[in-house]
Amino acid sequence: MTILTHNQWSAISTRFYKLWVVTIADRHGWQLAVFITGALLVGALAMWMLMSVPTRFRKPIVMAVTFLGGLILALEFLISTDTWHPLTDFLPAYGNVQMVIGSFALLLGLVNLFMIHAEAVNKRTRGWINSFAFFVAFFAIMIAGFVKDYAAAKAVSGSADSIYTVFFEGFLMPLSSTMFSMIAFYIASAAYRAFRIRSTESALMMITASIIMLGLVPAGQYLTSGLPGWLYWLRLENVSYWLLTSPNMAVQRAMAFGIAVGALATGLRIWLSLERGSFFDRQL
Amino acid sequence: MTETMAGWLAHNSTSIIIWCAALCTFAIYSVLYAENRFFRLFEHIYIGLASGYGVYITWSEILGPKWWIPMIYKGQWYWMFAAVAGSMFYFMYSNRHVWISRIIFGFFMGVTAGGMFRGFYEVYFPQIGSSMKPLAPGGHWGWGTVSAVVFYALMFSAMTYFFFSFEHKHPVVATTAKAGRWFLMIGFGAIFGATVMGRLTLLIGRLNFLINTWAPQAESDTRRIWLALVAVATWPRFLWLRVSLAVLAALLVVLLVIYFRRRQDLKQKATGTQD
Amino acid sequence: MDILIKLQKIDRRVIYALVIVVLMVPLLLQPKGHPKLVTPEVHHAFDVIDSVPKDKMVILSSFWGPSTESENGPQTAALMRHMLMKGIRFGIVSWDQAGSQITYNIGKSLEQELHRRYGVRYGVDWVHFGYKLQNEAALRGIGTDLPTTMEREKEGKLVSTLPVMRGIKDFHNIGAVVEITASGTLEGTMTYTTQPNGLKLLYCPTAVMSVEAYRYLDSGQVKGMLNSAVGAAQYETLIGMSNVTTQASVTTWTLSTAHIFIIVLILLGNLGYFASKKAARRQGGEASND
Amino acid sequence: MGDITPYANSAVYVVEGLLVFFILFKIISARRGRELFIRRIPGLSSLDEAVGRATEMGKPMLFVPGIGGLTVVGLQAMAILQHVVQRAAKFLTRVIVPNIDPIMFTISEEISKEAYTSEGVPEQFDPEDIRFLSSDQFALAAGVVGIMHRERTATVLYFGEFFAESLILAENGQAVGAIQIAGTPSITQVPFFLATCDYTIIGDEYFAVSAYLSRQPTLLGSLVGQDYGKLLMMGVIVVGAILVTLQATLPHLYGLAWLNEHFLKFFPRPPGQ
Repeated sequence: MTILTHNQWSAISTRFYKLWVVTIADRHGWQLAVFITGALLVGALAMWMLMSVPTRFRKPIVMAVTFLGGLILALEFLISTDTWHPLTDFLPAYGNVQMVIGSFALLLGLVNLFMIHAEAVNKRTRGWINSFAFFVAFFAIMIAGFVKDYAAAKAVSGSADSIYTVFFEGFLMPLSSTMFSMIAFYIASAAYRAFRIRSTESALMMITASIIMLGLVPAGQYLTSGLPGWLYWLRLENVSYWLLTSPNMAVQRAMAFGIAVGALATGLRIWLSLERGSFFDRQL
Repeated sequence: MTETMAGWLAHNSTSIIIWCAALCTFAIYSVLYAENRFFRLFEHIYIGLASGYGVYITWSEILGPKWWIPMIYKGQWYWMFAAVAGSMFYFMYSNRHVWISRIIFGFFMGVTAGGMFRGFYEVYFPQIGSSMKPLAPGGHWGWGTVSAVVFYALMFSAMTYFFFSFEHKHPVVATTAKAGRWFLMIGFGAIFGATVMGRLTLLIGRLNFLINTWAPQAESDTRRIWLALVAVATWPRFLWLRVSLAVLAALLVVLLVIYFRRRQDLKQKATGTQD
Repeated sequence: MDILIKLQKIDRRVIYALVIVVLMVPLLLQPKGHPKLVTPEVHHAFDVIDSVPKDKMVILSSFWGPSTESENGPQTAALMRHMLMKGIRFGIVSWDQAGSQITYNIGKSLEQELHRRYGVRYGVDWVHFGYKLQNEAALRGIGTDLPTTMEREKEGKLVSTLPVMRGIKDFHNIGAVVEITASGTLEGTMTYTTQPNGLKLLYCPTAVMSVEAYRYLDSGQVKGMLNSAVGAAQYETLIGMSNVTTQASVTTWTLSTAHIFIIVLILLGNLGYFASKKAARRQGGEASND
Repeated sequence: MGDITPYANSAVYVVEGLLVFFILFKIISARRGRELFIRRIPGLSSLDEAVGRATEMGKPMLFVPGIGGLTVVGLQAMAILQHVVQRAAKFLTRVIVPNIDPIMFTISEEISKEAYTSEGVPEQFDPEDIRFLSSDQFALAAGVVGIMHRERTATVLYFGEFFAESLILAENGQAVGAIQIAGTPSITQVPFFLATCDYTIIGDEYFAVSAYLSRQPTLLGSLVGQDYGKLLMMGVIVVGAILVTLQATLPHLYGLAWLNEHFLKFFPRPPGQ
């Protein structure tokens, strides 16, 4: 079941390709500057036109762009040819464009972080020292990174590299892994003060959890290593492996089929902008 | 001058890193005892470092090589349109034109949603396929049949639990759904055990650093500092250093006495007015 | 019985202190070598990497960051060490900003350690593609056209100019894809990188993500798995490090004590809970017949 | 792994086509006003019991709408909040709602105000009960724990997206002696709620509860469509299982090869099976 054979596809795409090459040939020197400012002007014009679009056309535009964004990946899969077709060749470039545009969103999170901390520093509210420390840390590692890469003098970039490494391995890595490791303390205190076996359900869950926890570590294997040969299947590591690969696998797959259909439903609702209703209208 | 600094930094950077890492670990764990300024300060340093590092790495490994270099050095001028599209994100902050940011957010959400068709095929068709387990593998009925029956019983009862559009009145459906919730507990028990193991591994990683990396480093450093102190205290060569240190110490003591005396007066005046 | 009830009211800081003390004992003792047990999925992972031919490359697709370094770090190091020792070419791409620096440091320190015996060099035996923003088309691009998708490596040179990339164009030259992650990114890699091109996929998750992967091992979509640091320790046993003490092996020994400690805590907590409920019922009983 | 065709085959058009048809057909018919049936989740009755207990004891309730912020799951938590606040307003019981997202904060404030006004007691609504604590995960947890201990809340409800901080909340909720009901689609947090709360609504049940309460057409239609989708997948598996068993026991059966070519081949099975 094929719509267009491979050479028909390539015939069409080569014609487009020639047209494309002429318009986007590389420019250098002053020509480059002209083309870049030209592109900037065209972009600014587009933004201005977008701003003056009447409200009743806004929702259709957002719906159309959302739909088109997904169309390329959907068609790339749904159009079936025996060998290959240009949409697949287009994906690496499509990925690069998404990567670049997406990276510009990095400063989004920073804008309100800067607003909050700048306000704290200006108004000297309680704990403004912390906001000041935020700025120092922010610019210190950024400047060390850039100086490390772009400094001319070997010694300057060498010492910047050492400072950058101290900031990264001495502060950023330990802070983030320590922050995340705190949850182990909360689990321990919850284990003693909050995990209650109140019903058969929680009993079943706790027994399974204990077997699997013991089955993965040497202590568990040692506990049941005394069992004679023919009882090997009662050894903790084997019971834990069976639990994980048989009942747990079946149950995870049951939940997965629910998530699979759920993901398809959510994807459809987003792709076709079907999310409507009292709360969603206000936000999306 | 920078050569000596670069040399010293390069030489000592490992011990500096270990000491800073230990300091950060103690600062964050101090919140376990009680909320304190030390923790609050290092938390903000963490957020600052993470964001600053994000800007540096995004430029040096994406925007630089994939946008700036092709646009400026290779003459591909059309990359400027990517910057224009990227600027649409920031309309989120304007109250009149916030809808323009929804265009670019919509585009990225659409791209993710567009992949659902291939996603369903590549991930779940093999799952459906491998769920078709023969009741008599290899043509003979035996242990294979038992494990296949166990598999089907568990999977179908767990799936029945998640049906919402018809009532669970019929006894067969109701008991299957009840059994389904019990079998789900095995799955959640596995997740519980695995999560406990994962979180403990992270904590063990930090404690291992403190005990097996920082402690020996601290030990050798204190021994070196101790030897230096003994040298300063006893060697004749450092006489002038000993004298200046003594003077400094005396000055410090005097300042401290004055400081505490004044704090005492302030406290008296405050309590005095209250009575 | 009333001790258990009184014990219910312990301050949580006492428990925190107990956790530190219990975990410090095995860490101070530093038990030598690796535990013996190796689970089947780690064996399969080892066989897949070991059988990658000379003309193919292995892609390490790393999604993790510094917060799960104690779980994903040992996995990355064990795999890199095995491939550097066996002379299997590999490239690592990091979809996490800070993860890009950590994985680069792991690679560099291993390169220094193994350079004398195996003559491994950056750009010839292994390459780090640097940080890339995660998106569907880029994941697909790994299979369809690796050099265009990756374009430049971490140190800024064009990827196509490196000797390690000679003859590497698309999925025909990729021996295996290894996903090292701390979040739910497996479906994306399967959808875009490995399933469409029929590539072998190995999975190195954090422990919490490992539970849902058994259904992919059953269906063959994932060929092998290293479950957190315990899986990394088992892999290190397979590459001949069983009598060396590494972070992964120390973690596995310490987890033994830690797991028993947590299970004891749960039991004690529940005994106290039932004791206080029975005591309350007895008081209720006495109050009703007074 | 069968022949690797990286593109859609006829089985994809049939199966995915049917799934998309079920979901879209049900959503559109729900929006055209057709009444769709969603069964009452058992968790809902334990939720109403918990609300009743707080009104008996005359102590305030705490509703934590998750820390996922402004997402589809977070917005559905608002539908559940509306149900809880309407019942609480009837008996003048306070409902404290700590938020992590400023927009969610404004929505929960509007919902609470509407509930009290519809009960005819607008002056009873205390704006202090709806609070924006912080946008940081653990700072919010610390704030909520403070409220629990100060207000001695009788009932604590957790609905929405939760991550690692769920442990701190549930532990302190139990220390205060409150009844705790939780509902979250995040599968990795469900075990910890199961171990600490009185009743837990699991995974997709969360969407069923918010659909049942909000009667929101897109949500109702999507859920019913998904049920049909799951039934279809169960059917395909059962048919496949029968065929595979026949293949193993009676390989020369007439028509088996044709069925394999037109059905089984599209669902790749591992070589051993």
